Amino acid sequence: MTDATAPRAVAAAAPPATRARGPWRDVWDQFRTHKGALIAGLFLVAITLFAALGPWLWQIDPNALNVRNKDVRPIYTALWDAGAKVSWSHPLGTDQLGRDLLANLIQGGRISLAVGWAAMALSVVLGTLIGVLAGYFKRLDGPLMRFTDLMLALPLLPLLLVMMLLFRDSLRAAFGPETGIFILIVVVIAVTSWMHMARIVRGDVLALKEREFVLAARSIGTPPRRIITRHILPNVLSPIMVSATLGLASAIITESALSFLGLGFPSDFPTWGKLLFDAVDRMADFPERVIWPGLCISLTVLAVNYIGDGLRDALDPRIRGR
Amino acid sequence: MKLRTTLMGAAGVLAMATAAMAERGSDGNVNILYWQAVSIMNPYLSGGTKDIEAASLVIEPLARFDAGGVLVPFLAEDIPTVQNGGVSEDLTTITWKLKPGLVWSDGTAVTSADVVFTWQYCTAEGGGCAQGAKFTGVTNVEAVDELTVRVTFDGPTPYPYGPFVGGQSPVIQAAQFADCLGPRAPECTQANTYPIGTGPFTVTNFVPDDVVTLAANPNYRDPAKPAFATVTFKGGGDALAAGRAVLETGEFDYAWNLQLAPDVIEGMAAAGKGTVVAAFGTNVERIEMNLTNPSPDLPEGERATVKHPHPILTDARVREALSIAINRDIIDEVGYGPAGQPTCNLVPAPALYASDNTACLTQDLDRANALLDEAGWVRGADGIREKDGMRLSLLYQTSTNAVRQDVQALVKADWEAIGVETELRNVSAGVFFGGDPASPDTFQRFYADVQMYTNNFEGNDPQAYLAAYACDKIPSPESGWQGENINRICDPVYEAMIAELAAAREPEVRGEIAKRMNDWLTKDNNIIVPLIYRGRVSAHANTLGGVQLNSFDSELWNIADWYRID
Amino acid sequence: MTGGASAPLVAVRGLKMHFPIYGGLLRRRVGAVKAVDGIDLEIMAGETLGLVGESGCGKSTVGRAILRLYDITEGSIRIGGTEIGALSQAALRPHRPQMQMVFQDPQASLNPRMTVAAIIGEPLSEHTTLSAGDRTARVHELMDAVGLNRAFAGRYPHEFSGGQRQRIGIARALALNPRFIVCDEPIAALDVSIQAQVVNLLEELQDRLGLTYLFISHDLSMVRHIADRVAVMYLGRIVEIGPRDALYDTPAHPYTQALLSAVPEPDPDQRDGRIVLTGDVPSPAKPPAGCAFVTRCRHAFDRCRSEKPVLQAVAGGHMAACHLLDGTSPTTAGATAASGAPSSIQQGA
Amino acid sequence: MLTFVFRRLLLSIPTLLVIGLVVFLLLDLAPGDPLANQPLSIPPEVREQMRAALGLDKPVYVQFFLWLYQFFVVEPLVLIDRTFGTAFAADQVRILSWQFRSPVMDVIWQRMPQTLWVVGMAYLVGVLIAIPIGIISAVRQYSIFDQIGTLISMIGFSVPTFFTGVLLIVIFSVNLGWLPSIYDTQLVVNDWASFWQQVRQMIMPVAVLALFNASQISRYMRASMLDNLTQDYVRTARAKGVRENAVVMRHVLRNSLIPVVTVIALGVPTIFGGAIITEQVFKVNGIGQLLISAIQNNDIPMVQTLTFIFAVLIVLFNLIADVLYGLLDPRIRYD
Repeated sequence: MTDATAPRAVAAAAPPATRARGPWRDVWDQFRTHKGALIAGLFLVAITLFAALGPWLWQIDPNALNVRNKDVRPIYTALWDAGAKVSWSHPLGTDQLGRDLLANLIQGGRISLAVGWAAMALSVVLGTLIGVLAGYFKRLDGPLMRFTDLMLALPLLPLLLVMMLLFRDSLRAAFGPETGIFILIVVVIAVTSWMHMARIVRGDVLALKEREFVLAARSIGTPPRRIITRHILPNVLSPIMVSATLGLASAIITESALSFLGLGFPSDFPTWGKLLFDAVDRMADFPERVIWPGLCISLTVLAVNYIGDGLRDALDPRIRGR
Repeated sequence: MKLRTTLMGAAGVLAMATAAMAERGSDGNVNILYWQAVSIMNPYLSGGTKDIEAASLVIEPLARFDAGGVLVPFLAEDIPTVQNGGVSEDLTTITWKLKPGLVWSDGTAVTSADVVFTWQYCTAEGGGCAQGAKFTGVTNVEAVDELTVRVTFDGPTPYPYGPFVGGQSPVIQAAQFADCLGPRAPECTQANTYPIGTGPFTVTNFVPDDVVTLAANPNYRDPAKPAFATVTFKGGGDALAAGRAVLETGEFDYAWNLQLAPDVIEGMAAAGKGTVVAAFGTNVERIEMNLTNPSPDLPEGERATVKHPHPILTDARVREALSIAINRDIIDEVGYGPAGQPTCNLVPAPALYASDNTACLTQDLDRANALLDEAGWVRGADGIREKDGMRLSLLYQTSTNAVRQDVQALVKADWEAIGVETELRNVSAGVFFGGDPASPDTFQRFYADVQMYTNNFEGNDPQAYLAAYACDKIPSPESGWQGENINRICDPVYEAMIAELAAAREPEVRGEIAKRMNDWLTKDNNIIVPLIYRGRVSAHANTLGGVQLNSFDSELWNIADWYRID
Repeated sequence: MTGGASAPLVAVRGLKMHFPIYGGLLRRRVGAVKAVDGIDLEIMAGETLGLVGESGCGKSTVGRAILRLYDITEGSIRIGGTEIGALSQAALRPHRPQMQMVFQDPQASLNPRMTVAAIIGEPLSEHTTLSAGDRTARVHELMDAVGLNRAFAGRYPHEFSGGQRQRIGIARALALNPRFIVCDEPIAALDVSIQAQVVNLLEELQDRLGLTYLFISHDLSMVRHIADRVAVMYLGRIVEIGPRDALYDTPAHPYTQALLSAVPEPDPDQRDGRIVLTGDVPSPAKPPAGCAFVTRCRHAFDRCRSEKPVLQAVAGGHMAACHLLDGTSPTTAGATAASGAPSSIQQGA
Repeated sequence: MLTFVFRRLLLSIPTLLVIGLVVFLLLDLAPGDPLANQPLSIPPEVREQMRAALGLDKPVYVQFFLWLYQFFVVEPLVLIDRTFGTAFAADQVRILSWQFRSPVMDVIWQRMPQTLWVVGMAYLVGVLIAIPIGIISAVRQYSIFDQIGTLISMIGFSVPTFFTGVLLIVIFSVNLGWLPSIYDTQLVVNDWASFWQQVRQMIMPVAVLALFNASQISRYMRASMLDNLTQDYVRTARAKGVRENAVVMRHVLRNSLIPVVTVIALGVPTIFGGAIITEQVFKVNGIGQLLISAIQNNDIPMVQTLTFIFAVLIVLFNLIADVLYGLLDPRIRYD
């Protein structure tokens, strides 16, 4: 009972024992072969540790002002400009109020990464949920898609203002000023950024649910919720990954735009986006103040993108086999 | 008279300088950049500075303030005073005489009827005139003859130079606006955007919120002016970009209101293409103390009302400590530079009204600490002071603006040095100054312990400004949170001074009372904590001559005298 | 759960599956695609019923409707004595294990992101409480049963050939020890050489496990090979049903005759008897008023245009729906038809 | 398909009305005030009169119905009057902006050209760059080209336009002096010189926006291509001996375009929404700048009208995306 046309993979007659491992091990094996993803993963761990543990290693208060010590240049400026105002106590320099840039980058990283991840995760969950529901359940399609249209059409700024108005004080009372505003910002970014993802996911689900393996699952008696989680979701992973990667970047950027509009974190709360925004005015004279936060954002996004790429490859058995 | 002649002299010198080298329209085009774009050319429908200043190129008042805050006649022959008989002895009327031979840009004559019409236009029911305050107390405006107009007030008015004075209150043409009274005012789009005026320029193309192009008025009263044939009045962007376009790239000739940190302006000016100019009016950046309790634990409707005095800030010693703990020099250096100077006064100018109060200028942390100790606030384990289980913690709000956020950080550091915990908040300017009764974030609601912003008074008389701190002007739920007494001051001593100022006639006496009021609010009680006396900063290209920055009136008040330096 | 030859395992009565058509701006229901328009079927335990017909005649829909993959429009479906025609999808769940399906396209019916073990194990995890170890053991057992190497349990569908994939599909269908399996064109997508292997596997499994098949196919020779009885569908209805040999040897309905005549014959001499159907298959949304086959039937007469024929016995267990079989048919037409029928039987034989 | 389109259009009417109402309520609820930009020296009584003159003292539903009437009756009449020289709307009050006191539609009309030029061109350029980049990146996955493309598009996406815009100005306007930093909206293109000037002033804003758009779309394109390249039909096509170019261009591209076309079509309304930050940085003063200034000034008639037009475009382009979907993938039926 062997097939005459067995493809090479099977014809090679893999030794039986090698396949007795969990699928996650396979995923990891494939992921490891993706150099970019591996480096990106290491970078992401490093920058997360940098933000998480930084305050213990670099014990300058990011908000400590020292106007007499303002506008210190980064230490490496001394290499080409002997007259530059540099100091080892501020290796990346200070800003116009004498706040240490390194300490601010660390503190900003904590907030930006937390906001970025949380908002991205929430928006991915929202977008996927709504996209899948609309795509899978015909009855929900119309209402949910019209709701998506509505959200797309709503002017963002008044929406933000209204949300701030309605929830800021209660959240501040419940979680304190910092956590309260964090939750609010994360929610605000998420609820205003899931729509494109929902549309894309819905389109894919519409096509997917007509595939025979979904019908097969129904014939087995798999209930819709497990059909979705087992058969639909894994197959829409790729567009979700792309949206998620882009979502992380836009969450970090949106947060800085919110600060710019006076809707974000209080001004004594540095974030990468805000450091970048504040430094644009003095870009020509103090390029380090835009370069460092800009690099942090770009590299983080780039890393997440590579990890997304690697994960997508690793999670797709068709690629994994290659 | 004395004032007038000196000014005439100054104008004469300028006129000679320009007249010698130029005739009307010989200097081509001048590019002006306002980072807030012009939305309308009628100051009676918008009080926005950008709109008033754009309109000042076209329509003119009877008299303007010059750069020193002194009145200069424009359409009027001279400034009426009690001495020259223009103002009646009982101070209830003022009689203006128009310059003879004035014509509108369409060639028709300017008459006293136009002045009377202007009053009717602004006071018509349902028109929503933005300059209504200019005409408060005016009971009648009548044309005595073709060129004479008399304004009657409802009582003795020691300062009668409200109506038809300054950029906010120009004279409009009766013929053009005749059908635009009351509710129809906003519908007259043509008149509101292409007004017929007496000024040096007329509008040739108006694109709302973007660009206005103007051409020299062929019927302008001085045949040699203006030197420029056309003006391009572009709007939009931000202060940084505006400064850059004049100072660094040289694309524009004039950039308005560069609200930027001094080091940023300095960096741009280093390019050498333009000049930064500053002028001081009456703007004061201040911190205001809330005398009522804004705690969110109070029921809505009682929060920040006189029912609940502030648990911390009602103690004058705490307020004083907060004031003298601030290092105003550093704030000035970091945030304002040449555009500001540290001040302790609410009324910084004119000299007649400016107090010599300088008590707060030197930071005194020892005294601040001593005051707080004395008030019973003791430092806790984390360095923050406490009293009866309450932490000395303040919520400090202001509008969103890079310089203000820097100042917030500086003040927070100063206050932390004396054991005061500070939570910062910034609110988008549109909301903060918006006055929406439904919003909790307006400066009138004052749902914070202290807040910071700039205010000023128009013209050169602070009476209305100082009278704002009266009991009946406290914003409250009943008044829909409208009212100018933001700090919720209600003190009989101050009420008495308000009445005293309103009755005083002699300038010296008025100055003395105003100084006392200023000191009461600042030095004696520290309810208002002035930080910086702010000037206006603008920039003009090095090739643009004749700019005299004016902080009492439109910045472009003398554009007829501008010329090109080759 | 009586079983045995006396009581059918599957009994379908008056099954209708209409897909509504909405039209116009207001999306009112303007009609229905009558994919299945009232069929009756019985399948005995251990038997294979072949269901044949042209593409689009509704035979796949019948298979899916019987397994209640659709919410049927009308009719009764009894499987093992339980009426499942009107049950909700949730209430159906406990009945799912006894009825399973093998799909046409083995590529499309396997989730590309699941391993073979996960695919075969899915029914087990849905319907049993086996431990992970027991489940693996059962999966291996099933793989053995369908002739797949156990070592490939961790592989993904794309690593297999078409025939092997179909074996995976069969193993999945077998996982819960079903009594009844709908084989929906299980070999249509396979190479000819592999078709036989799969059919043999199905037969072998039937013998070993006592399965009951509804074998849907357009391949008449394959059906002849595997089926005990055969039903012929045309435009949503069964036009003829009967024991395999009777039906193949003496087709009673003109449509069956035409179909059978089109089967490639090993003997080229017989080819001249081929009946070529002309005309189009009518739309299932607008079937003809009388006999559905009337538009293409060369024996059609007036009554066929106005009255729907019902199934009537031709011989023991052999039934057909054609007016020609009626005694009341017009004499002349009836005579030619009656004479025509045997002649075609001759041709088909 | 025609009935499908008609039906969707008909269905979109209630949707749009609901959107209109929700936006109106949102704007009403949002804090802020049309008088926020008026100086503090204007006393409260005068402010109150100004509010009344704007109609703010009327109940919300009156304001909403007035707007509905003006938008659906008066404005179309004005359009007819303009086209045919009639005078149906002669004594009707049009939707007037609270900021400008002039008809909202006229202002929007004035803003259209620069927005379409700059933002539309940027979108076009972005798409034209993104599709080939996405294709090549996917076909040569993990090649140098792919790595560089990924790097650039990630930077393009993660660096905000307020930064890239100013950076370009500092380099090309301030330091090199090649390009103008301020966009002249009144420039009339009537000869080569003015055309060249138009090109020069468009280069920077278009570059900034196109980079951002291209980054996004090329990512989707690449992902979609990669998904399709591993499908069986590609293997089959290759096995049949179809040349690699033809496989990619004819088989994979067509299928990969389906999700990308959706992304592109759904992005088109954002062209009309303008680019708020870029317009501000380069002083383009298009629709984006108009919207943001209207929002900041709580100019409800303006925001409402712009948002509504925007909603119409979104609904319309959703429909277009769905139709395109069907054209590219015949399996999808309209029902």
